[in-house]
Amino acid sequence: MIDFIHSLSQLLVYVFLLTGIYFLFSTALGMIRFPDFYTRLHAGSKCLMAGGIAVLMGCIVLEGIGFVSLKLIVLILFLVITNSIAIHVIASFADNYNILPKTIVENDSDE
Amino acid sequence: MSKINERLKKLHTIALVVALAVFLLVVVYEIHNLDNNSKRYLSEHYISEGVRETGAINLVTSVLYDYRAFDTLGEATVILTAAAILSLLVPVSKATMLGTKFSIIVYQTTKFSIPFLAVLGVHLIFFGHLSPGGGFVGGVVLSIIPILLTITYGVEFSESKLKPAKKKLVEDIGAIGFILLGLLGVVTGSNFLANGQANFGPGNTGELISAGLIPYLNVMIGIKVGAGLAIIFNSLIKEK
Amino acid sequence: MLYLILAIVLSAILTFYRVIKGPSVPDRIAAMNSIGVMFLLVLVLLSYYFERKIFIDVALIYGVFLFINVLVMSKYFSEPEKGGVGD
Amino acid sequence: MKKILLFLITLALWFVFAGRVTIEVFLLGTIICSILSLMFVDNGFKLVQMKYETKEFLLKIYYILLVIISFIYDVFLSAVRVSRHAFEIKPSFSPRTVRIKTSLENTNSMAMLINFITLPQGTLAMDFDNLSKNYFIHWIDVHSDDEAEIKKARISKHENLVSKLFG
Repeated sequence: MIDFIHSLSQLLVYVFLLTGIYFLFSTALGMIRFPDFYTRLHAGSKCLMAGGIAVLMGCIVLEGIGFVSLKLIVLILFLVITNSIAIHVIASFADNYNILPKTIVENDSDE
Repeated sequence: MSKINERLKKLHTIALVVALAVFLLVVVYEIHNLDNNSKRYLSEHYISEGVRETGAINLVTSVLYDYRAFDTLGEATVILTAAAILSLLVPVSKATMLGTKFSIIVYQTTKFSIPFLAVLGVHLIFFGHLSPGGGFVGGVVLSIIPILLTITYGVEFSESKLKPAKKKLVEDIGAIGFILLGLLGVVTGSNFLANGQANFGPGNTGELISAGLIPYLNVMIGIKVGAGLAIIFNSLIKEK
Repeated sequence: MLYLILAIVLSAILTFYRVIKGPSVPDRIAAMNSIGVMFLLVLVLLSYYFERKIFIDVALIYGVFLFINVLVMSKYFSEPEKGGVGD
Repeated sequence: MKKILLFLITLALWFVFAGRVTIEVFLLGTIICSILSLMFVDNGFKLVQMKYETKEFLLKIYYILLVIISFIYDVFLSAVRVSRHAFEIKPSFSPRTVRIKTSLENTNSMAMLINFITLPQGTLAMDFDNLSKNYFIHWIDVHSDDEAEIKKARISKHENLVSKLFG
């Protein structure tokens, strides 16, 4: 029984790490291939965060219960809060830099 | 003609980079050439005896604050003089920073994350002899707090919250405290900044209160580096 | 484990193409941000490869510096606002 | 009360960083965290006005956990959607920019909403106007006006979630 749980957790670790690496690789591909700055930023925010969360969750499962996994949870929280703010700062900076998105700007603010 | 000139310039830069790379490779190879016995007796001694003599697990800390503590004093003096001269040379009291203003979201996040950054910096300073970090890194993380305030809110707000005179006072306390702690070694009858030879109670290796003087030296260096970097950043950002 | 680390490093190198080529400054900053996060993950995985848990502390400090880096860069490179707080 | 909450959070963080529980660590942590919470309580938590009292906030922890789990699930879902675009041979986008007005009063919950806008769904918060409280949002896959309306409804759902947390 204990052996089964051990092998199951090992499998879970590899699933998490592989999904994380898939997302990170798609981040790199999206950064190269996407045509517009804002779409590139989509790849740089969502795929990157999903990959980071997946890799760190794999590390937590690998570690088990302890202080190190608590530290990893703090790292996840820090990364999520920080990175979304960083992406927002970059986007508003690009807006100030006069980089226009290749789109139709809709003007429907429902008052 | 101008095209050839530009091309020559590019070639020149590439050749410079390649030459620098080769030079660095040779230097690194010379440093790591461990066959030569005369170069490595000192590092062998540090590695094998460092934990027993100083009581600090972190080997870098034991070198920085025990074997080579006098050099650390010199490095700290560099920051002290840099901060003093910069605050003397840049007398602009009011200035505005370039750039866009951030939206209110960044303000909120900055405010929210400041206490936790402070906890991280203090932890790095106090656990410098047990885990990675130490005075210098902890000081840099502590100095991030005024830097964040300066970036998001502007120089004036940051200087009204943390007065420059107070920062200077904290920095001076750090510098004087380091020297006073060093003089303790002279009082007990050994060298200046002696720790391992003077037997300041090395304690049990691996606990919080151990390694003699090293934690206190870490605290002094930490507050000194933090205040000094904050002063340097705030005076450099004031541009007219 | 080593192959996973090498895969992340490979994707970081691929992202570096955008840093070199990127037509504008924000492109480069965004690419540098993602490269930084990737190497932070490499640090966490290396702590399991070498079996030294202290690298996680290093990764935490690296994350703090990355955040400050992005804020300062996007503040420094942007143009002053029109009609804003001019000297 | 805010001081005690900040003190508890910083003390927990201190133990997590230290990685050991001994008497010395506890004593040093209490001294440092009390100094820090006294120093930063008006600096850090001045604008964080909570709708509820601190006591009720502690009782809502299970609710916060639920929000975090659904948040992570949303992030994975949208990441799959974006990464499918990255692996396509010929990526087809139809991005557009939309302006959305929030009804949130609290500045803190506005900052929370940016997490919910940027990371889950196919959206990206570009800018925020403080006076009229408008978010400028960049969508990645919106094909028609009707679809935009449907997706706007999803954001207002998240807005309700956030407003329950902080008010």
